[in-house]
Amino acid sequence: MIELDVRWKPRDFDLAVSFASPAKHLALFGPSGCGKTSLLLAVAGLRRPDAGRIRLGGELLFDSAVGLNVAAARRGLGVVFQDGRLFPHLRVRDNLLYGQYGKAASPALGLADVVELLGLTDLLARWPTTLSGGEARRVAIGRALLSRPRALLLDEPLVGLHREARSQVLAYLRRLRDEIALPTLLVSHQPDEVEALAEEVVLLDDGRVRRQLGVAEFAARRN
Amino acid sequence: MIELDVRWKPRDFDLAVSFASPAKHLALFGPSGCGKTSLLLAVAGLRRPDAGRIRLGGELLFDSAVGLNVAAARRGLGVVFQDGRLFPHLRVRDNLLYGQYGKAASPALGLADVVELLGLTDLLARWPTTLSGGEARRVAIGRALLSRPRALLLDEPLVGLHREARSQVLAYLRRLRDEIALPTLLVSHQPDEVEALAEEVVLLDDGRVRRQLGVAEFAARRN
Amino acid sequence: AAASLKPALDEIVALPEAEAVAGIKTSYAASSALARQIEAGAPADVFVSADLEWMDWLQQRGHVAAATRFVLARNELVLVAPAPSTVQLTLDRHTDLRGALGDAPIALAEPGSVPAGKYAKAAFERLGLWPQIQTRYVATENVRAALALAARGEAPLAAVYRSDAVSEPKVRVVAAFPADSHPPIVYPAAALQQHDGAAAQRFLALLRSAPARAVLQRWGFRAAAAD
Amino acid sequence: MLTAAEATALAISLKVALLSILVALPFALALGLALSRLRFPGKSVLEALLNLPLVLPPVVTGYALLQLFGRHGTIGAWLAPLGLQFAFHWSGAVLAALVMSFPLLVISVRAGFDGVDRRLEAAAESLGAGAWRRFASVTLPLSLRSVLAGCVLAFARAFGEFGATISFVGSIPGETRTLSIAIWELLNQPGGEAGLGRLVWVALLVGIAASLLAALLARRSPGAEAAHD
Amino acid sequence: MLTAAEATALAISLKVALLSILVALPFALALGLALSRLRFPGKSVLEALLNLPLVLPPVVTGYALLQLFGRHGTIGAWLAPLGLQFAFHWSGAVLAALVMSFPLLVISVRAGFDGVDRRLEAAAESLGAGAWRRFASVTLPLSLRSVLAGCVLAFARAFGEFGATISFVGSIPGETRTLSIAIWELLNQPGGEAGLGRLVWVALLVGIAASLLAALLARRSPGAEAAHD
Ligand SMILES: Nc1ncnc2c1ncn2[C@@H]1O[C@H](COP(=O)(O)OP(=O)(O)OP(=O)(O)O)[C@@H](O)[C@H]1O
Ligand SMILES: Nc1ncnc2c1ncn2[C@@H]1O[C@H](COP(=O)(O)OP(=O)(O)OP(=O)(O)O)[C@@H](O)[C@H]1O
Ligand SMILES: [Mg+2]
Ligand SMILES: [Mg+2]
Repeated sequence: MIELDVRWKPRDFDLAVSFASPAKHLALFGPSGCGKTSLLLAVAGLRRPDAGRIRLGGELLFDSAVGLNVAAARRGLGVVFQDGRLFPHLRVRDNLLYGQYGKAASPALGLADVVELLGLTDLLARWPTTLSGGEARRVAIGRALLSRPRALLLDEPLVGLHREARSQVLAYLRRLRDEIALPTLLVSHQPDEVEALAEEVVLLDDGRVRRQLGVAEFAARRN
Repeated sequence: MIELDVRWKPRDFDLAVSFASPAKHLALFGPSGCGKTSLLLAVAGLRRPDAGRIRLGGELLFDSAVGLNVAAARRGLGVVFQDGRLFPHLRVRDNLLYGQYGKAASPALGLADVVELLGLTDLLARWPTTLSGGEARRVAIGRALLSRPRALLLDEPLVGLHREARSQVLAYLRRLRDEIALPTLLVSHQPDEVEALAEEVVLLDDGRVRRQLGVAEFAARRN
Repeated sequence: AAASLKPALDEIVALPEAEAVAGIKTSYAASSALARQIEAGAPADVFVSADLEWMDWLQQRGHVAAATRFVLARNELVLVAPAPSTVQLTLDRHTDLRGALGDAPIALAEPGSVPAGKYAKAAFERLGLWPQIQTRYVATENVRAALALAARGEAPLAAVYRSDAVSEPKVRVVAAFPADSHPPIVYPAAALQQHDGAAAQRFLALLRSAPARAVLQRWGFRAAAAD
Repeated sequence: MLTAAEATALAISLKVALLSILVALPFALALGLALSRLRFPGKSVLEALLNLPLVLPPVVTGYALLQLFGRHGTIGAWLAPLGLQFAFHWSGAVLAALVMSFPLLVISVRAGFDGVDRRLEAAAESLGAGAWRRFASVTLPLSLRSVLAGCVLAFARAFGEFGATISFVGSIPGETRTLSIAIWELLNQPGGEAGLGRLVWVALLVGIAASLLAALLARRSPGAEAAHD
Repeated sequence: MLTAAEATALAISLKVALLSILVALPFALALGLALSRLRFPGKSVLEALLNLPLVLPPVVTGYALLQLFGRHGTIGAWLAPLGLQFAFHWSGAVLAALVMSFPLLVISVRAGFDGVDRRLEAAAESLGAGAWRRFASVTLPLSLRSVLAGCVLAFARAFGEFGATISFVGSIPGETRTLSIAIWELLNQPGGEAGLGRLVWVALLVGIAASLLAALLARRSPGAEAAHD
């Protein structure tokens, strides 16, 4: 499903990651600063690697050897950013609908459903700056889902959510995974999230792949 | 230690919280959007309640009845904000030292110690925009600690930290709590953090106090 | 036309006689600006300049219908002082300008480029007075601005046209420059090449008419259409 | 009240200033974006060239326009056969006002674009927005205040333009005689100061109207204000 | 090369433009901050008054300055006994340049302050920074680009000022005869355009230097640039 070979070397850091996985649902797991977000942004087309290849679901998105770099806007990936990034000048409703512009309707992911499941009903007319941390997070998830993506890139999506909200959103994402088989690349520090959403886990450390393992093995090692 | 009676009523929300606690280490716990951050900002002097009183460690900080409102700059509180707020135009080192300006030296919290314990040694010359999520979080904690506060206000301080870093920082905060007895107001969604750092917990829901209980009882109810 | 002619020309254009010359459009600016506009192909039919230089400049470049050129008006150069001032001066080579000025400067239109200033400088040089004020003058954008400085009492003396001086009650004419101390102050008018000759002729005729001359006179110019 | 001639001059000034902004804005936005986002050789020279109408006395700009856009001018000679003529025409006043106010617009717009959080543009991109939509729906709204500030400055400058206008297209009543020129003529006329006060009031009112309009437009998107607690 | 008179005129222009910015900047910062952060009655009127020198032909501003600061002016009459005199003095040229460029400075600065994330100011406050330090260490650096843009605009405008200057203090060689006035004089003379090119080059170079300096200063704090991935 994903095939990735990425080099990125800013000052003070050296990312050199290469792996391939047939899994539709993959997680990146590793300590702070190991390169998870950089990798996710590279897949999204928002951080250009110095060199490498990225293939997702059979489509070649980036290949420095042939100078190929599909524009982020045409990759069709729904990204939940670690740092939120709601549009401050748009109300919650317009943030949610931003990614639907010019796209065909998707019955699986309608505004009403998403809004209800994420508990955003009362917030639709609000400005993002007035949202609490957890509320903003849920809007960011909703925005990514509603953009009718071909795959989801989730960078610590459930951070800042309280118990019930967290398990509810987790259950929802799991249902999406099972029902409409939306491929997922997940970054998370919470093993339970990884176990709930991923089939395979890539362990990263300091810009390198440490191990690649099935989620069962990941769970087993944890206990 | 803390005595609080706050009313704040923007559109769509109604915060009316009143409690007092002798505990030096208090946690606010409750679902997303229940008013934790608002309360913490009110204590910090950064969100002015419509009415009420706030007393911390014997000092009256806010009293709408007599028109008292101690400026945030003079409250001497170290805040870790839920949304980070590193100064983008200052390098990590200058972010860390920002709060020390014009204050007497504190032997308990020196730059070298804090930097080492938070694992920031290699990051001192970096600009905040180049930090990973977890790195930025640790800088924010360090900045608050190094401002020589009379108390700490922590809004989900350990979000985005990976296992080891998280337990390390948690241990450090716990040590500070025990050694220099720095009073703490903690907001967290993670029960283990609450249990490790607080003596007493105030459960909030939808802008109201639901319960106030000792940390032992909190832990007992959880299991 | 030159901006200094505006009040008079506006009145002439409003005369009943002007109805015969339908659709007159006037444009006032510094003569230099107008001359350059004409040179650049501005669709004007008649040019009235505040001095000879710019008219000559245009003529050399072949823009002027030389046969139609005539002197529309003449003017005089005078020295004015603020109305309350009590200075007494006659202008000859013994005049003590410095004494009259005190520590303030004399106001002139810019003597290098603005017509009134050029005349004033020539006159002071001819009278041998220029060394006295060479470092003591303030140059203005046009003659009206020099007049204004005197009117407001900022400058104890200013060299301006009589046509300007008579219209400003806040100044007093102290002395007139001898007519031979500077080149004659004339306002030449002419039709321009390649434009509506008939209309230009009608307009020039209007400028020459007796009522027009009366207007010019009333505004302090010496009409010179007879030349 | 205004005399008919003054009302005409006011109308011309308003027409000239509004048109010059309308025409200049797309170019200023494009150029501002290029200056903010691209690095290219000669960029500082381009910026300085932009500022040239500010650094030079307006007469020079008027003269340069005459050389370029006069009937026999470098560009004017090409336009004349097409029936396009600026000399002595109100469109020439628009051109002069545009050139004089353009730097104010570009520099403000550019500072606005500089301040936009690029991560939000990246988020828009990830949501499928192409360059155009990103600009129209994120970059522009988020720099609205700077753009409006630039428009107010440029409008005021265009409305008040005098030196370049009179040098380029002269003062033809009903055509190129703007309020500024009318005021200048008053000031150069015996006893003209009397009528001055009234026209200055008019200009002040126009300035107030422009500021108010900009403030109103800025307020339409409260979310775009700087975040606060 | 420049003639001695031209070099003097250039030196005066530079002195006048630099001094006018130096004097104006503190006021512009204070006023920009007030306009950005405070709501008070008559705010739009104040903004419009600020823009007045833009909306009016420069001569009018020059005359108004003469009325106020001339020897017998409303304020000038008070200052004269103190030995302070603007009329016919180069400091009057500074005053004229200042008044003409002030709106550009204030409006740019204000747009910059508008854009600063107030939550960062709150963070600074929580770290013990009082109003002054907050302004100097957070607000100002974060709006540096807009402030510099305003400085470039204002400097260019002050350097190129002509109409108000010549109306207020006239042209006194060695004292108030700026480069702009020298250029204007050239253009007023038949055949003067020959010497024009050289002086325009000088102005262009000054413009380039100002743009470069601003770009350099802006680059000193790369962190203050808009965040990006
Ligand atoms: N522009 C940059 N210049 C230099 N170093 C950078 C830059 N951006 C990121 N880094 C460094 O690259 C490393 C990887 O960053 P990244 O954001 O990918 O980490 P991460 O795995 O997502 O960590 P976290 O879990 O803390 O978010 C970090 O050490 C970070 O400091
Ligand atoms: N300026 C505002 N205007 C209107 N409502 C607001 C404003 N600021 C916050 N709120 C609302 O007040 C409520 C409390 O917000 P607060 O940030 O205190 O929540 P919280 O308990 O910290 O939640 P979280 O755990 O999600 O961060 C939320 O419902 C939020 O939407
Ligand atoms: Mg990350
Ligand atoms: Mg919160």
